[in-house]
Amino acid sequence: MSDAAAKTRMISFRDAYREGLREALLRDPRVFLMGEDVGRYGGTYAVSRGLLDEFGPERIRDAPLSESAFVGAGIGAAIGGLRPIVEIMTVNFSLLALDQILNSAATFSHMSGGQVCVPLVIRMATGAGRQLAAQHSHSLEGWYAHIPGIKVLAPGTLEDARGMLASALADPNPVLIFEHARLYPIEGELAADAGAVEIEHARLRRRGGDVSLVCYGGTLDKTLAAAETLAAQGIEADVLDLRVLRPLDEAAILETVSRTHRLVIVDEGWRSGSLAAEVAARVAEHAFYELDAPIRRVCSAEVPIPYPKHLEDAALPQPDAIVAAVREGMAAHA
Amino acid sequence: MSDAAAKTRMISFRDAYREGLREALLRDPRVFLMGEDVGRYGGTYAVSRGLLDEFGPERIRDAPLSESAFVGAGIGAAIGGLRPIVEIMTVNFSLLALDQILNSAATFSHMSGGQVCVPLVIRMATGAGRQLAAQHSHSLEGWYAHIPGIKVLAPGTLEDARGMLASALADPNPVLIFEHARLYPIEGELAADAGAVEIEHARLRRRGGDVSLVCYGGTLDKTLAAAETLAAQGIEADVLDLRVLRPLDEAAILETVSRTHRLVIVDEGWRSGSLAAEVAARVAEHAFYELDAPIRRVCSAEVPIPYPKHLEDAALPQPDAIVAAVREGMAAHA
Amino acid sequence: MSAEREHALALLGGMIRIRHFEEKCAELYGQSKIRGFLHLYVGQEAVAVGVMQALGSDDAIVATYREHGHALARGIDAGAVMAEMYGKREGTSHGRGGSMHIFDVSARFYGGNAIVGGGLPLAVGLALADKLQKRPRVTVCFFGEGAIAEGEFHESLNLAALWKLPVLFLCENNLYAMGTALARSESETNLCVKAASYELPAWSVDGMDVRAVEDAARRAVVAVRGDGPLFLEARTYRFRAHSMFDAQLYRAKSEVEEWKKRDPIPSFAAQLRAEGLLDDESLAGLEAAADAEVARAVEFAEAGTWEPVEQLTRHVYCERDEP
Amino acid sequence: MSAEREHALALLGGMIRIRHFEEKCAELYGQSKIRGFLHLYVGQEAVAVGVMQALGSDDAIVATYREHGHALARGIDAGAVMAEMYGKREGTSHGRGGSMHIFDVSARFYGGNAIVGGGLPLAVGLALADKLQKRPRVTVCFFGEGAIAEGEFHESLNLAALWKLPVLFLCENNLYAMGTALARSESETNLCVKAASYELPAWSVDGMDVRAVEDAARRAVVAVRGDGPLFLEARTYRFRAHSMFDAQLYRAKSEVEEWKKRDPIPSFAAQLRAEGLLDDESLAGLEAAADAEVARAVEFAEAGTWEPVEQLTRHVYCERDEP
Ligand SMILES: Cc1ncc(C[n+]2csc(CCOP(=O)(O)OP(=O)(O)O)c2C)c(N)n1
Ligand SMILES: Cc1ncc(C[n+]2csc(CCOP(=O)(O)OP(=O)(O)O)c2C)c(N)n1
Ligand SMILES: [Mg+2]
Ligand SMILES: [Mg+2]
Repeated sequence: MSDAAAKTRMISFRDAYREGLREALLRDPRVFLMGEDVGRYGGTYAVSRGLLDEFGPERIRDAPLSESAFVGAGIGAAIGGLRPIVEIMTVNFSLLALDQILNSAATFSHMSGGQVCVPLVIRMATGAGRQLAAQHSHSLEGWYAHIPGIKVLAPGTLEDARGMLASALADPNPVLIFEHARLYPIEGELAADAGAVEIEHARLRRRGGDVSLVCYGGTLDKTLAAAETLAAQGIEADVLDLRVLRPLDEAAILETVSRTHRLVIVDEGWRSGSLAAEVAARVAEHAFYELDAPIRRVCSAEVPIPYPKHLEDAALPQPDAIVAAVREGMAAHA
Repeated sequence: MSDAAAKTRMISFRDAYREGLREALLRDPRVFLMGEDVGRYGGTYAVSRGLLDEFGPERIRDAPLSESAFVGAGIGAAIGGLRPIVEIMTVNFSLLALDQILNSAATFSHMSGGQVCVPLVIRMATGAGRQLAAQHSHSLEGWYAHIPGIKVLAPGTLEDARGMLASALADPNPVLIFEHARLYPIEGELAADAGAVEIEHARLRRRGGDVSLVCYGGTLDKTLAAAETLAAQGIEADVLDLRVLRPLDEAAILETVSRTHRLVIVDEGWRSGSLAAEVAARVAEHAFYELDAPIRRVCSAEVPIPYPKHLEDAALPQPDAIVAAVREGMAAHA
Repeated sequence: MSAEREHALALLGGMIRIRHFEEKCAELYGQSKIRGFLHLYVGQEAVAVGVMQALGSDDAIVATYREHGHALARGIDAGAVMAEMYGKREGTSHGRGGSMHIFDVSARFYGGNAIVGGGLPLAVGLALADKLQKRPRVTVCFFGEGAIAEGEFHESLNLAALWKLPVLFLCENNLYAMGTALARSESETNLCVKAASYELPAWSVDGMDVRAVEDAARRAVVAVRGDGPLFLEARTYRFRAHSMFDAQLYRAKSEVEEWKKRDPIPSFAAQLRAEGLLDDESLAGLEAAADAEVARAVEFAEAGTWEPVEQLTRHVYCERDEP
Repeated sequence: MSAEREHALALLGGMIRIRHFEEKCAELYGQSKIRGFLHLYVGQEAVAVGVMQALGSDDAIVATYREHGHALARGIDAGAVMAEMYGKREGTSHGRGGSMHIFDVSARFYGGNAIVGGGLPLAVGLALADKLQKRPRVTVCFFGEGAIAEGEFHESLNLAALWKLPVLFLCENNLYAMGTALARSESETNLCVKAASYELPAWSVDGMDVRAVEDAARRAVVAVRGDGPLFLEARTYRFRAHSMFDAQLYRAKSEVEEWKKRDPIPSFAAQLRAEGLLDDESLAGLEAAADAEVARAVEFAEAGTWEPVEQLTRHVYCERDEP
């Protein structure tokens, strides 16, 4: 690592995202941020706080409660030569804009025969863990990762929170960034000169060798915690952070499995039809002979997320459950 | 089979659906049909033709182009004591109503602590194959099958087209029925006294033993065609029609795989994140030791469906591709 | 006590009850007894209390995430509401929903919806069921002025007007949707003009005046029961933050102070005093009753029990046998 | 030829061209040369032809699935449009889109959208880009009266009006959305009243009169370029089925016949004759030119090539290097 990169500072995910936004706004006059309460309110999660003062209301554009129209307007503005960053307050409200995302943003390039590109970035908060109950706790990254024509990113580290936006803006396609809301206040070390990160590959966040743990976004910290517990019990896990949910870095998934021969996938989506299912399918298709034991998934329970903490905790993937799944898997005969 | 059941007549899927609707309307005064052009136009696919004359405009209710509101109104009417059948013209437009389906219909029972049940049936046409291009060819059954709190049905036979509606109406939960649009004109034999069918189980439509082919809805006929071709080549396939996409009949899936030890899943959804992925994951979790070869999926290519016939055909699962996938799988070492 | 005085004190007491209840909630939030989002109704009490006077027990209510006031004004037990905010089994939704999802079917109180605009189609459907079943019921749908920008507003008002359904669309215009002032959200800020474009009657009322609200709501409910939908705007103001995480950068303190001068509780109390309907003692009585009720509610919630974790997925599907 | 006469003949010829082109399309559909959905514009030609007169080459167009007329009137090559309907590589969208998805970026023609209402937010965004980049451009967004019931209509008109964006919302009111008559779809059938509730100017024009449309569109485009959005309703009628699979159970033949008396092509031709601007010979010339153009278009489409199947997933992602 270079000297510069060695210099770090403490920063929260919230502030890392804000740095990414500021940099993008400073660098390219075509960039603007549009969404509900991004300006005067300062952002629901305070991510954009201060940006209105610095960049003014044209570029930090408060939108009415009209998810479909302002996402669609972002698509049009992107086609019209701007580089919009549209914020949908949370993934829960993105359903109201899904027609625009799937039927317009994702199809225009193909159905125009390549004439119309949509260089749009859509950011949204995702995930549960804050007792917001059944309508405010969705994890629908897996759904979005199903859509040809868009790219889907899920920062699970400060580096990615800081650097994915720049790369998303440099991409000529619609790119969705899912920011796990539970992580916003979490602080950690980040290189002083952190900047753009590549958005094509998964990253091995921990190298073990006994089992592969595949995760992303809001499950990365939990999975790393589980890996530490397992290490104390003598089981060394690979932890693969998918980072890019579409297109999936299949090679990286197959690589880790072909070394460890055991796979546990951790995903905050509801189990049935989760992104974890896709990861499992890829491995069952392409690394079947590498597997020594059944694949396991640690996902959310199939329940609209309940409000009380004990039930919410029980509904979501937790380090304990990851540890238990790995241990069961290790016990399985080779 | 009883004598009565042995009596059959030729009927199209379209007419089988209409029979189911008529019976439901005759049987229960609380039932009504609501959607775009279900009445005066006679239904986009002519499924409801004639019903307006028979049941009048209150019960065959044309709705304005307002998918979100009339689906939401269906939810309210169900809670208010009626038994609405809401028709969303096609799955492509259902995105506009997805907030109501996911955030209201699917959550009310749980988040009200069991007080509010939503006995609503939503029907919609789905699928490609008619050169309708990128915005009119989605197969999103897999997405809906991800949502806890709803049930998802996919008739692939005349019997199910005729009989699933009655059972869906008898269920106190929101039930979605996906009618594959390509099948509407297809005719076949149906028992003269065909009626309600159970909506809990998958059904083995062909018994082979060499390989399990799992499919549903619009891929059933193609899979059966592939199975015939395979039989001519000496490979006998089980063909399992999932029928119920949520909750999945996991036992039936595991049962067939544990007999054949090879699995090919056929699904018109785009491959990544398809329902086929979930089926693969279940097997990789729970029948891993039964598998003699990698799982294979024959899904739609990851492309917004193109208009020209040769490209559309190439984008969709076809019998040839199923045959090829099976043959590759048979060649894999045991 | 004269019926007039009794009713006046009920209105005042109703508002005081909500105010005390919610002030307690804010305190309990500080103690982490209540978690998640908590949206207080402080300042808007006259609206819920006034409107509920106009409803019969057969009429239905659809509300938003800012619905404690509506639930209490509807007569739902304060203990059950508080237990819901605690997440206890004894809560209105058996603890599953929390502050944003108070449901009570016995009171025809259909939530508690955290999707802005999400309740409007539901209300249309409830009213459709009544109309088709020829029941002379009304459904009141509460929502904020922010919801007006959503497509659901547009689609729902049109459906209700087109089909002449008995819905009272009750818009609580508190001037802000989170931090977005009405003028930054709507090109036409006269909400009655907007609503009237659907060909339904649209009225506006001072939402800080409980009697005015009651009066308008009574007239509105009669009209709705007879002729179909009506839009009623109650002009009001939220005194506190949008939720518990709001720095209120978007409005001047002085603006809040200005509105507080029109606080519906002291204003109404002063009016009643002037009319000779209220004295210190009876006011103290109302305050004390509210305090006692809130204390009982907290006690009830504290004594409540947690749903066993084994029951996690209960109620995902309906347990009724018959639809 | 006088400029006036030249222009008049261009208008008439423009309409005839579309009519002949589409009649050929219907024939080709019968021969399965064109597949999928095919929505003909027959009867409505005056709207596209009239409106396009008002636009400069820098202005943008957003249309619907019923957009052949708009594409041709915009000056997009008929051969490329026909090849698109055939699904050939030489089509406007290289055959990927078909009849419902004609795109031509060089003509600033942004589709061809098969989701009712789906184009309105797009138009708002194109106009936003122009406004922020201080380009004096206008975006015209065509849609049917059926789209007005959709939430997207509501949200988009509000955004455009709130932000004063240069969008001309061009509603082609042909009285039906598939089989649903306007009065069964809107509680308020006066569309200008609806639109005006967003605080933007809303005008109505006879959509069967190409000169009236042109005149209104010219005035509208000037207004939009200066002051922001405007709503223009063109009252028109579709003479043929909604698409190729429509039994037309929902309207009387006599109604269609009544409207056909106002067919924009013969009416305008008669008017021009009365004005001495048209004679048999020049009409025959226009017809012949149209026939020749259509014949060339068919020839071009027939000679076109199929995208190799290996290219199936091309263009799913954008091939540009730089955003
Ligand atoms: C569809 C949707 N978008 C965004 C939000 C986030 N949100 C919650 S409340 C709110 C403001 C709503 O304002 P208003 O309708 O005026 O009601 P008030 O809060 O003033 O009572 C917003 C933006 C949401 N819950 N739902
Ligand atoms: C969101 C959506 N819902 C339904 C449809 C099916 N559909 C296609 S065209 C149409 C009627 C539209 O009518 P209108 O907007 O008046 O346009 P016109 O066809 O009359 O030109 C309908 C219902 C669709 N394409 N998109
Ligand atoms: Mg408000
Ligand atoms: Mg129309």
